[in-house]
Amino acid sequence: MSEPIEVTQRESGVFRISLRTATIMLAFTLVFTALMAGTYKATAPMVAASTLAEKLRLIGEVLPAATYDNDLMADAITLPPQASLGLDEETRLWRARKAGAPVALVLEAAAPDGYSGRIGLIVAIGADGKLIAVRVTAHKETPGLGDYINPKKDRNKARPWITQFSNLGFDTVPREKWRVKKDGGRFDQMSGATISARAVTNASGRALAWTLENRDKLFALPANSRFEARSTP
Amino acid sequence: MIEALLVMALGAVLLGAALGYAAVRFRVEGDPLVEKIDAILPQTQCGQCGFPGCKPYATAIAKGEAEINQCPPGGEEGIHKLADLLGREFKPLSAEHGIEKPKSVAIIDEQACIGCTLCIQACPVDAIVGAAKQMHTVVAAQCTGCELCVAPCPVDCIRMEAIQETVDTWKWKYPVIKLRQAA
Amino acid sequence: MSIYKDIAWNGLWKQNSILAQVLGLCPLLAVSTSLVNAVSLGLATILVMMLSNFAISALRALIPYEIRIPVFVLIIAALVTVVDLAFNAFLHDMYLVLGIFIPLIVTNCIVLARVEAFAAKNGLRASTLDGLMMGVGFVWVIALLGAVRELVGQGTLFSGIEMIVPTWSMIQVLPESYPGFLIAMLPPGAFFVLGLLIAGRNWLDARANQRLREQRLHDQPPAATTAVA
Amino acid sequence: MTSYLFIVLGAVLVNNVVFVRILGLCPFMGVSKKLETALGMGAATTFVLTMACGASFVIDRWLLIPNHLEYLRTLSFIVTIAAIVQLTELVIQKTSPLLHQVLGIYLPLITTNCAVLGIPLLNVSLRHNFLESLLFGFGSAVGFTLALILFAGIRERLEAADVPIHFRGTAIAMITAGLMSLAFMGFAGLDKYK
Amino acid sequence: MNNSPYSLKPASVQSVMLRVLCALLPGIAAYVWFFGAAILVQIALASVTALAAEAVMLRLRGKPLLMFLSDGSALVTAWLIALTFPSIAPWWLTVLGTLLAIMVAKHLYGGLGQNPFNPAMVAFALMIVAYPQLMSQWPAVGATDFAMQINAIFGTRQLDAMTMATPLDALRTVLRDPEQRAAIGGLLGSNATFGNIGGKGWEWVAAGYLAGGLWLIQQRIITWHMPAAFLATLFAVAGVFTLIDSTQFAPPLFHLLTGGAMLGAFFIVTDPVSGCTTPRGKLIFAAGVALLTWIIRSFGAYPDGIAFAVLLMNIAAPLIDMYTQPPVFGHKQKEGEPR
Amino acid sequence: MIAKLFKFKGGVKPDSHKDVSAAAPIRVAPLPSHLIIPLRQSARAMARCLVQPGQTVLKGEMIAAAEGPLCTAVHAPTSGTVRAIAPQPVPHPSGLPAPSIIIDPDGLERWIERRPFDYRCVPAQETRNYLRDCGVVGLGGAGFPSHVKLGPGEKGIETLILNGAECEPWITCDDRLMRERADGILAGASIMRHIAGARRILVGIEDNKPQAIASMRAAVQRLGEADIEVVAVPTRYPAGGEKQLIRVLTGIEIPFGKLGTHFGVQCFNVGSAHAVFRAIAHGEPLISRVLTLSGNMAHPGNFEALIGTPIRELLPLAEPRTDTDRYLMGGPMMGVALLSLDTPVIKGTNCILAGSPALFPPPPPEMPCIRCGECAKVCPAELQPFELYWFSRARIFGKAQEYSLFDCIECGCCSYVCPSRIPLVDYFRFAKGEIWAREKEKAAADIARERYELRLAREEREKAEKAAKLAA
Ligand SMILES: Cc1cc2nc3c(=O)[nH]c(=O)nc-3n(C[C@H](O)[C@H](O)[C@H](O)COP(=O)(O)O)c2cc1C
Ligand SMILES: Cc1cc2nc3c(=O)[nH]c(=O)nc-3n(C[C@H](O)[C@H](O)[C@H](O)COP(=O)(O)O)c2cc1C
Ligand SMILES: Cc1cc2nc3c(=O)[nH]c(=O)nc-3n(C[C@H](O)[C@H](O)[C@H](O)COP(=O)(O)O)c2cc1C
Ligand SMILES: Cc1cc2nc3c(=O)[nH]c(=O)nc-3n(C[C@H](O)[C@H](O)[C@H](O)CO)c2cc1C
Ligand code: SF4
Ligand code: SF4
Ligand code: SF4
Ligand code: SF4
Ligand code: FES
Repeated sequence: MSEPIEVTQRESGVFRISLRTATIMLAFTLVFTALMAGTYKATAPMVAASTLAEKLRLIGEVLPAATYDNDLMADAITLPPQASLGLDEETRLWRARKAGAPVALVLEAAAPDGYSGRIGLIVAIGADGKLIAVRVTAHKETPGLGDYINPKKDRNKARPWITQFSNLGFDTVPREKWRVKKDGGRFDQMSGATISARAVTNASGRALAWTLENRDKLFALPANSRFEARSTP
Repeated sequence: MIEALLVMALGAVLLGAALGYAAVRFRVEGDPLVEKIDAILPQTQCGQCGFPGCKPYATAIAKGEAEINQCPPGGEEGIHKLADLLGREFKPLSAEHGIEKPKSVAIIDEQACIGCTLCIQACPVDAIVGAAKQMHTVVAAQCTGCELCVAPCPVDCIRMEAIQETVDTWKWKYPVIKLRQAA
Repeated sequence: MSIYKDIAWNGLWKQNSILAQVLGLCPLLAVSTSLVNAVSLGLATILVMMLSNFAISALRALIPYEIRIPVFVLIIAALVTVVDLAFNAFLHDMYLVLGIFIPLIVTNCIVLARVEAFAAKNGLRASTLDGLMMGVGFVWVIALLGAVRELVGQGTLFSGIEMIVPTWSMIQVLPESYPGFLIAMLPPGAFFVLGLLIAGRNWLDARANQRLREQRLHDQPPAATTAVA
Repeated sequence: MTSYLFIVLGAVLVNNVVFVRILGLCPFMGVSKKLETALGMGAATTFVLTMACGASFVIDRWLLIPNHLEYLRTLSFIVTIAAIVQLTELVIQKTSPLLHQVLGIYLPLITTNCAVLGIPLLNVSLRHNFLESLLFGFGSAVGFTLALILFAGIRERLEAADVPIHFRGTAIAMITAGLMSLAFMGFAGLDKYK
Repeated sequence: MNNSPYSLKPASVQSVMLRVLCALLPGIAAYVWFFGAAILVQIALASVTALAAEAVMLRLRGKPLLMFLSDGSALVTAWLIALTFPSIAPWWLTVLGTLLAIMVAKHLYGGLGQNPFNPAMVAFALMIVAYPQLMSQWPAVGATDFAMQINAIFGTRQLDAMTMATPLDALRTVLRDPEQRAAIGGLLGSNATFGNIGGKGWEWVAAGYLAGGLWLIQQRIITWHMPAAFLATLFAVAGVFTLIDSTQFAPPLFHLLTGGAMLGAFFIVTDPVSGCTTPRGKLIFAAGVALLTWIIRSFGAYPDGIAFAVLLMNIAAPLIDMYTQPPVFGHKQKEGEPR
Repeated sequence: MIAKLFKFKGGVKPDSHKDVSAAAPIRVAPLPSHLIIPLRQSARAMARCLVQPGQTVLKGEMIAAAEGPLCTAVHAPTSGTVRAIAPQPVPHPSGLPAPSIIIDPDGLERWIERRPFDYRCVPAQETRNYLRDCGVVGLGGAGFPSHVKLGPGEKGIETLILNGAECEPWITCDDRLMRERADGILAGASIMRHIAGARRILVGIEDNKPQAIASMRAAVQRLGEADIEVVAVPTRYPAGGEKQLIRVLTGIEIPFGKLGTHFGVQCFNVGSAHAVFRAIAHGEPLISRVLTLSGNMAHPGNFEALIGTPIRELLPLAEPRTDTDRYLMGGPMMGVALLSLDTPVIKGTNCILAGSPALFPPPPPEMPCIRCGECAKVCPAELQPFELYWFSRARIFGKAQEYSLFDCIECGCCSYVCPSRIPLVDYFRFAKGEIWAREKEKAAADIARERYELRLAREEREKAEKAAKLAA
């Protein structure tokens, strides 16, 4: 490393030295920003692809690929923020069809009231009004206590907690019973961590209700269009 | 890409210039830390720390080139003070550099002294008086007990003697805790 | 040769980033909830430390003293992002495991500390080795921490290994009925275990120093006799 | 208005940077041996962190987002922070030698405090507006300072305790930090009331 | 040979601690009467564990066993742990808590007199964080069947039949649920869970602690500062908020007589080792514990806040002490002026 | 008139045990076989020896002169021959010997010429010098030179306080002195008031000594001077501590580092007043004092003994019991254990206490402090002794000083009540000693640094000169 600036330069060269450090700083910044930006540009397509793959993998978890035959990524619409889904930013909603017939809707939802904040969900809901499956995409619940909502962390490997919603609809579980047992509903909770379970259960119930309400419109919209909620008079 | 470079370049020029300017405008000289460290060292000037005296050791500590536990005359006490000053962790006295000893002074056996002045040259604090070919004496009040005069004496007439306690220098001892007896 | 040995010994033990310098604690404590997480973060850390030490040692002659910190930080942050992106693009499988830890490394202040204390003053080879060894020193500590926390917290080891090697699975060390001790997984547990590790290091060091001291006392008779010698 | 209060209180107590967010631990362990130094470090960090939150908000909102350069966020934030730290140090050193004596040696350490970068990044992900960003930064820094001086108070007392020999120093400090974070878990759940 | 003073007043740590234990007896008696003898089993478990842990640590640290084992401080810690844990908690919970309290919270800091944190409260906090559900299964009033309780402690099955939501738990559930909130008045009035004021049975236990505590003050083991400041602050805060919104906040008497408030006021907040020592510091410390307790009870995730409140104030205690040092003789007035 | 008594905080009430020795009148102790007079009678100063071995001296002859501001002269307690000047055991907690003059009495008690001193006709400074040359020091225990305390200070002295509190258990010498020699004490006080220019005199006596109070009040009547008042103060140790007594009588609190004169008060032991009286009115230097022999003794009582009398020769007067295991000089709260019975009586010796395992049992082993606060409740200096202890024990002296270590008057109240049986005062004495030693070491190090730097500079210069010479 070069030595500190000599004292002799003190009076005369304030300006010169400022210029010198500025230039060096500029040089380093340009080089390393270029390096970074270059890498970013070069890898952007690959990164986008892997992000997509990640999404697909998640979708695959809630909706088996065999059940539809269209290109989900192409057949998607944009969802503006939906308070009833717990969403405060734009998301995509994917529509699965088999031979052109509606099969299921896959959408993101969130439970804002987890033990430690927001729990992100991805939900697949069948055209028949049944919830096909729900998975947690992001959460901050306490490791070892509230994180059983993620099937990978659930100690019950045979039948993870979150799979109990699969293939249920309001016809089998009435809307008012779509709660955890502690609140007088149908679903189990892990004692000692009811809050996480309650949050996921309620959020999945809300997602199901919202989808049922808008099901037809959602399937009907053209691909890549934007969903606008009924304008309330 | 261009935007990225532009944005960062703008920032870099501003920051770089500001820093360069500030570095010159706001420069201050000297390192008061060395003085503070030197004030803690016992000034025995014995060189056991591996440096030619207390000040050089202080400088080395300030630069981060030496550990704080290398001065045996300063003892644990001194290490504690250094750790406090520098916000470092206390470490027991490094055995490589020696062990703590009771404070002592040099005594010259005046019968045996041949007046060679070698000890005078060795003493870092000029605590030995005498002239060539005359018998030498240590001024006990000024002797730091560094032992540097012991080795050079060709007739081995210098010995170190631990300082005895008197009513004036006596201190209350640390209260002994007799836990073992009770057990 | 011995200088390299010194560097290695410093990184692994004497100047160990965590046990001795107590730096890099945030990612250490946050990510050591399981052995697999811990080792993953550790490996990513080694990579970044080697790269940044290398880069800054190479460029050190060009960096003025006055703006060294911003420049160091700039280089580290850029390198980390590049590594992050590169993993994501070219080693996507690895990225799924290691990738999430790479951004965490920039938060590790040991990187900047090493760059400033070592790479800025030493040659390329020594600096890169220093980065490697400091990283390895970090890895073994964080791995030990992760293992203990996982074991006490849920009675298993290597949980999550299936994400790296799909055919392997975790080991249930303690019986299934072990109720788990959640504290170990939470921040207090991290502090406790690290405290115990540091105490262990103190114990080993004290033993070594004691031995040296005894040797000294043995070798060196009282002052008067030394004078004669 | 109260929501601003909650941002500050939440950052100070409920989501304390050190005990809950686990940020800024190295200075927390490193400069808490004495109350005086802890106060100095706390004051310096509060200043820098508040500045950093303001500056990074401006950079993010006016430079990065309009140009779609979000990937430069970390880079630009950290460089700005490093520069702020160094400028602050130089200015204080010259203009107020007294203040510099108190804060001097802590200022360079702030760059390596990961909270100083972490909090501005959190501001972005929590979508705080300018005022909220400033308050969040300030509150977090106050939380850091609070943790630091409380810890220093205990450590000054512990210095004299008959702690088993191998636990003296950092080891028992770690255990103490653990117990402190255990105590702060008592605030769990409070941040739900906004 | 010792130095002056040569004559000493007869007093010992042991007698202090023994009197604290005695003062706990009335509360324990009420506990046994209303909730069965399980608490005695827990006390025995905790005591044996505490003494064993103490012995091991003393041996490891090379300290004299007999002197420290007989000082009684480990027993105080053990009894307080047993009294704050649910009396039908599984045995290992009590044992683990006590071990951690004695080994970590006490002996890692150097043992008697050196610990900055209240060991019993460390045990409570650790255990409620690690095992929230086990730590909130309290015996129901009148479910005093000893065989069943023993089964709960040493068996593997948990017996839901004999557990009951404690008043604080019930209160929290109601307050958390907007739909039920309106019913708080009715709930607090219901004699079944809430007895007359602070929970059926619990009021009497609290009264027992109160009696023991007053005796401690009379014995000059504790001073009035801490209990008074604690109870007054809790009463005041709860009172103000009940006045503001009685559907959201429980009344002050309920707070005073429920959970660990009385035990805390006289036995826990007053721990001399980990608390404040200056007169003003004591008032601040106890008031702080009360305020935090109320906040955690009313808004927090844990049912009773006393343990966390005490630990939080333990953290602040050295600083409070530092800033509330009473003036030294001769340094409080302006020079030369008589008072 | 004193409007009201003030209170000092803290204090303890140990059993007083005064009755055993207070009943009998003061007796004169017989002439011992030899006298040992340490040259260091007053606090921090050593007198300069004026005699040589073999020299004969008269009773009251000055044998060592005052040197320095805090020193007073030393006199031969009886006539005889100087046997030697040698280190002898002195009453000091270290048990280390200190230089002393040993005199063999000739049994003739030949006095020097004694002449009253007319203090009314000379400047006060001259009277103070006279008192210094008469060897008058405080007899309350500290042995501080009285002439220094009588100096005007900054503000002058308004109130003179006579300390007759005698708060330590067992000791009754001041009690007896006040009962028997009240007139002398008051005459001395009156002289001191004149020297110091004070307005009033307050005599503070603990209310457990009714006879002494009555006797002093009667003497006040007899003396007939204005502004003298005898005040009964509540019995509570350490009511006799200077600061505590001043506080109780005047409400003034004297902080550490300040003297009574800063506040216009000065406090003297009643014995000191009596010594002043003897010096001025009879021309007798301070060569004897009254002391109590008590404790584990068959016939406790008060004796007037010559300074320099070996303790060994005094003891038979009171007949110690056989189970006596040690002797203390001073009371049980502040006294010093005697390591040798050859230690002499010095001017500050107010009591020799015989101890037995039953009277003063060895303290039980020390437990850690539980911060119960008892010590803080009883500390008359209003300190937090447990904090001082906490830091002194760990040798963190700076912190101990922050908690006002040096305000501790070492009264022992805290040790007395501590349930953990911690010898708190020992820790404080240890800490104070270490701090003083540090300061000395620091000063020595500064000198060494200076000398080292001088040497370096000299070597540098010599080298330069040599180089210049070579070049030339
Ligand atoms: C440190 C800590 C973390 C917790 N984390 C969670 C959590 O992640 N999810 C959850 O539902 N409850 C969590 N809880 C428990 C809740 O506070 C609450 O006690 C519980 O959810 C109530 O459930 P129960 O009615 O089944 O006992 C946690 C408690 C503590 C002490
Ligand atoms: C708490 C925290 C501290 C951080 N500290 C640093 C740092 O010291 N240096 C640095 O270059 N990046 C630091 N970072 C940046 C992150 O490691 C990482 O680059 C960033 O979170 C990536 O987010 P982005 O996608 O918004 O860029 C820190 C991040 C966090 C959350
Ligand atoms: C704790 C304590 C108790 C004392 N008790 C007495 C006492 O009872 N009587 C007394 O004359 N001096 C006592 N003294 C000494 C006085 O403080 C003070 O030194 C003395 O009265 C001054 O008078 P003198 O210079 O004439 O000796 C005591 C000192 C201390 C520190
Ligand atoms: C009045 C009083 C209250 C006490 N309270 C507690 C307590 O709450 N928790 C505890 O562990 N020990 C308590 N103890 C016992 C003892 O002080 C404690 O174990 C120390 O913290 C051990 O160093 C108490 C002792 C006394 C005298
Ligand atoms: S060892 Fe200590 S005393 Fe000796 S020279 Fe070095 S610093 Fe000075
Ligand atoms: S006399 Fe000898 S021991 Fe003393 S200072 Fe000089 S050289 Fe050192
Ligand atoms: S009396 Fe003893 S145990 Fe109590 S606080 Fe004082 S020193 Fe500690
Ligand atoms: S000895 Fe000191 S600390 Fe103890 S009571 Fe007396 S004045 Fe206070
Ligand atoms: S890693 Fe967070 S401050 Fe060091």
